[in-house]
Amino acid sequence: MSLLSASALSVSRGGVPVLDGVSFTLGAGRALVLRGPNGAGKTTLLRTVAGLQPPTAGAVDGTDRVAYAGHADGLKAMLSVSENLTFWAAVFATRGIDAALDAFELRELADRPAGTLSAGQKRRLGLARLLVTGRPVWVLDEPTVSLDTASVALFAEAVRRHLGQGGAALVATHIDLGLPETDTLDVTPFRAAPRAAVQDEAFL
Amino acid sequence: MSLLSASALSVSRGGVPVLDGVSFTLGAGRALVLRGPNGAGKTTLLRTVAGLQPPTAGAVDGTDRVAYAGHADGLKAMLSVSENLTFWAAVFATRGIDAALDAFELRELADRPAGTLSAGQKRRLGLARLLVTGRPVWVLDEPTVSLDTASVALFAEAVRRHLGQGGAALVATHIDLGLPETDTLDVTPFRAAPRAAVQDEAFL
Amino acid sequence: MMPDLGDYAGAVLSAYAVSLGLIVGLVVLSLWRARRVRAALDKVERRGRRT
Amino acid sequence: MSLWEYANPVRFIRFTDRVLPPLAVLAVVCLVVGLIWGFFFTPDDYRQGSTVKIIYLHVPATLMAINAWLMMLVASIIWIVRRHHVSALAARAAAPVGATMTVIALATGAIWGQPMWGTWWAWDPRLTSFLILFLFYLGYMALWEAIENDDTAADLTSILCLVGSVFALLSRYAVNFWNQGLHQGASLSLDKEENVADVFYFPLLVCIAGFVLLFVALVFLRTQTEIRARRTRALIARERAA
Amino acid sequence: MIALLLRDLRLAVRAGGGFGLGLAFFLIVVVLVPLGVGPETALLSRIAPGILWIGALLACLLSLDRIFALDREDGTLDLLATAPLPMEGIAAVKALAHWITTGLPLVLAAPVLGVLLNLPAGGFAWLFLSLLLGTPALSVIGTFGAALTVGLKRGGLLLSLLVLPLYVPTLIFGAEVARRGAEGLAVEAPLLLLAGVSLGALALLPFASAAVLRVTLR
Amino acid sequence: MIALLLRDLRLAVRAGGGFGLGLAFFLIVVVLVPLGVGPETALLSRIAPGILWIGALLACLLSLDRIFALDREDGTLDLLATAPLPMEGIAAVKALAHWITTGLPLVLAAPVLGVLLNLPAGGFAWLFLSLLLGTPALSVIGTFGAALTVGLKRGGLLLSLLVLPLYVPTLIFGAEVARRGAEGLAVEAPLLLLAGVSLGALALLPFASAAVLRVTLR
Ligand code: HEM
Ligand SMILES: Nc1ncnc2c1ncn2[C@@H]1O[C@H](COP(=O)(O)OP(=O)(O)OP(=O)(O)O)[C@@H](O)[C@H]1O
Ligand SMILES: Nc1ncnc2c1ncn2[C@@H]1O[C@H](COP(=O)(O)OP(=O)(O)OP(=O)(O)O)[C@@H](O)[C@H]1O
Ligand SMILES: [Mg+2]
Ligand SMILES: [Mg+2]
Repeated sequence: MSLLSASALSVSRGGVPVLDGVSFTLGAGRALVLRGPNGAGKTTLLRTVAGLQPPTAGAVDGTDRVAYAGHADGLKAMLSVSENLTFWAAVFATRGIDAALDAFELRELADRPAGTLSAGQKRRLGLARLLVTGRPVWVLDEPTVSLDTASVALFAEAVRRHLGQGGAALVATHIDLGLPETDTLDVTPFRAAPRAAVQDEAFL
Repeated sequence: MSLLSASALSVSRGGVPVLDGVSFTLGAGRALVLRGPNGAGKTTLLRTVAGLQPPTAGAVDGTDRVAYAGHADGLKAMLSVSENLTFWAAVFATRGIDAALDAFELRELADRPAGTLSAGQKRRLGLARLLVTGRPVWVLDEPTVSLDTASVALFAEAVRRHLGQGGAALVATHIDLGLPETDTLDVTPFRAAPRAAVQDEAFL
Repeated sequence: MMPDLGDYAGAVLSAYAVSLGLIVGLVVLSLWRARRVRAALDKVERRGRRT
Repeated sequence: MSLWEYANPVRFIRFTDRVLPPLAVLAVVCLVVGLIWGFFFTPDDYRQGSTVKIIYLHVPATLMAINAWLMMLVASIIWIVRRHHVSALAARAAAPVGATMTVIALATGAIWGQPMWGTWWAWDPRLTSFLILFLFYLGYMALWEAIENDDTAADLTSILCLVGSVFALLSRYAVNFWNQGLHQGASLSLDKEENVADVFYFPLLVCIAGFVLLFVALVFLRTQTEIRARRTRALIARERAA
Repeated sequence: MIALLLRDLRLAVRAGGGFGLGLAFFLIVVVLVPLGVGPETALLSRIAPGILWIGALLACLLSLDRIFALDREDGTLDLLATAPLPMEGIAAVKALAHWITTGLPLVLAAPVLGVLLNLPAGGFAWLFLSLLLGTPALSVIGTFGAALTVGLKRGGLLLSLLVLPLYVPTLIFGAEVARRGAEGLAVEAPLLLLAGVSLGALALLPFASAAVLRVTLR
Repeated sequence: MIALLLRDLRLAVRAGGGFGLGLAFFLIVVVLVPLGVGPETALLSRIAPGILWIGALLACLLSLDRIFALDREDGTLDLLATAPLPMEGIAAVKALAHWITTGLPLVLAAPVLGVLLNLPAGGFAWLFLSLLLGTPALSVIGTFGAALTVGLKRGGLLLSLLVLPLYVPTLIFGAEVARRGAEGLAVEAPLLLLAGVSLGALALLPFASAAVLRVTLR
């Protein structure tokens, strides 16, 4: 069964077509790593998959199963670590933030305002949010930025457990995550031919 | 001759002591890589060295030779790439942004507003700023975040050239930069003994 | 006992009531916060001494 | 022993712990005596009737409202020059007291104004400058609350206090100038030499003493509280670090 | 949804007294007016209802830009958009939180500030009532404006520019109620119109805000 | 330093008309007042000088929070602090840029808007002059306030609260000049005082702002 699939997807950013004809299917227990040089269009693709922007062509199936984590973590500096997580748990109507706190070793920091965390600690909190969404498909944009090797291992472990429970993950990254059984999709071949934006086509 | 030196430096963040007794000397042509797990205090140390916050003990020599690049790039989304660089060149009273544009392959992007760049392209621009400061000591906080392997190589090349011209670099990073002849300083052993903030000592 | 305040009884009495109310409020608030902070400090200090 | 010794928090707490009880008793005695004397045992004024009795609250409150700001100014300067934590915290502790005094002055004045001038409020220079003073208090307290780091907050609020004092003074002159000739303060001020007879004068003095003592006691108490709160935070931070 | 409301209120309290500051601005506007136009009581009491309404409106306006801006900057809005909450609900909750932190205190404080401007005695009740009816409309309309400008740098002033014309009907009817009330005239007509505007805005604008948010986020 | 000024001006132009928006807000306040207080010409022309000054002040105030906020958020302020520029210079340039983008347009527009409020014919020149003298003070004082609140979330309203009491002397003298001018009275005294306040603020406050910035940045 496929949790997330894209068929002949074209995406554009700021009106400029970026990628054309991207297709993939992600089944339960699978992880797909997106690769490509800077500016290739990974972020744009992930935002489209998460339903934050509409594709210019093609279709995504499974947007409502997606938990998205982008460059920004969506943390409130004035709320404590556990308050931040509890809020997201309430929004996604799940309960229990304990598993998330444990998975990313945030117990000690639980009462600290998120604004006082270091860059890597913030990122860990941002990733812990994924666990409280209860969504099966994780869509992650450079999740390991700022993480040290120990934290990267924690992250890999969390992903592995998520896959083991029938989840799936779509990850854009420049570095090696040490995940087993992942497929890799290089987006470079899908680079869109230089042309005007779709919305401008009527004027040509 | 030493370009930058710290002697018995103690730094704190948000009032909490983070590192104690850090000393190092950085001569011309040398690079020093700071290592340590998330939350160890690398960012705090670098900000102190750059003169953005006062040390709680010890002294830094050479703050006014420092060009600092932190987590935020200080780019104006509405200005183009070359306008951003020209501004910083004017502030530091240097001229010519061509070398910087070339070193980070930003020529093609020169007229694009910085706000429309991808994460990695922004970072390249942020690093290019270092070249127009004309300062001999680069103090960099996780400079390769979001960069793909080709860009990391560009960066390493830029650092190597800078060192070759008698510059120096102090870099905090979690990954391997592929720089030759660097010293490494692990900040973990300098972790401050748990105690209250200096400013609060009067209250204990 | 009560002095004759004439036409202005309402004004004088309300002035006294408002002022004394504000003063008492401030004092009570200060004392209440003082007690709470003192209790919190005691708790922390005792914890510190035990360990 | 130099006065600066009391800038040490521990010594300050020890000292104030000793003087607070007698100070508080004295303040209460003065207030009770002065107010009862004024309220029950002074005659009505021939022109203002029984409303003169408001003077025992109004005048001390106005005095303390101004003097509290002056004390904060001095404490701020001490913090800037000598960086004694106690003085910064004392300034912080005094602000709500001063603000309350300003409110009392405004409220009693307004209540007094209703029978005397036929209006709760008039844009008389004195009244206006008090309202502006209240705004300064509000801003000062809001700034303290808004900043997390204690030393940063102390630095910024003390600079604000300095700059604010200059502008408060300027406002006072500006307001005087603005309402010049339009609204005479004729009925506002009983000239002390002429109108305030000794019958009113002595209980008023006792009340003023009471307000001063109350102010000092409250500032001591609140400064103690601030010191303890700060100490608690420091201890918790130390524990957490351990 | 309730979690979102509670979080917004909690953030308003934590971030240095979200409740008090709108109020303080209102107070300050009311103080500035006599300083500007002069201290004459008769003059002031004539313009009092209008000035109080304008002051409340401006205090409301100043706090609008933060309804979505902070959530946008730190990425929360993106995450909320992918969460299982209807966008209409998010817009409505945001407007409600804004009203509770800003509108409600203004309503409660207005009569007190009326004293400063020598508002005639008969006007207090009508001023209070008109603000109570009108400020919810100000919050929903403002939320719509905030949704339009979310993500624009320097959106603050643009936001004012967009929202103020939308505030005009509410202001006219509200100030008219307060002014007629102060002068002892009949207030039924403007009061009904004000209530109508308010209810209409409350019923329809959250949908418009949601539509706008969907566009600005993509 | 000049580069910083030019960059700020350029950003103001690019970011959706920094010049136009302060102005637009001023216009809108002036339009709201007749809607709020009623359309009587005699009444309006009496309150016109004061309202125009208050409108200009509020338009100024609304744009203050962005003086440092944007530069702080994207890290530029940190980088500027490590650059070879004196902090006093940065504060002064920021205030100057704010005046050019906000104060100056207000000064130029005020006479035009005076027509809308039936400002008496004699008052135009004095209104213009008083704003020309007063708005630079508003910008420097505002920069001081912006420096105090830089880095605080929701600093906007706190900023207003801190700055408005500081604006009182400028407002009083400025509005007094405009009012007396409109009524044909002598204006020398308030004019001199206004100039004095303005010069004093210009000479001293950049140093205070720099001191504050050094504290907030650390
Ligand atoms: C909200 C309104 C008012 C405020 C803010 C206010 C403020 C002040 C201030 C600042 C003083 C100066 C104290 C001094 O110079 O020693 C004062 C004194 C005084 N006020 Fe008021 N006032 C108000 C209303 C009134 C009213 C309505 C009356 C009575 C008609 C009044 C009667 C007095 C008297 C008798 C003094 C003492 C004057 C003296 O000691 O020479 N005040 N008030
Ligand atoms: N408004 C715009 N106009 C033109 N091109 C744009 C605009 N916005 C973005 N782009 C370009 O779209 C491309 C895709 O950007 P995207 O952020 O998706 O890349 P990415 O693969 O995530 O890169 P990175 O690895 O650096 O994060 C980039 O080349 C970028 O420069
Ligand atoms: N206000 C505060 N109160 C208490 N602790 C704080 C505060 N602010 C920061 N810290 C702590 O100070 C430590 C140092 O943080 P710093 O950002 O310097 O770490 P870092 O080495 O740069 O980490 P990273 O690799 O994650 O960027 C962290 O453990 C952080 O949690
Ligand atoms: Mg990207
Ligand atoms: Mg760091």
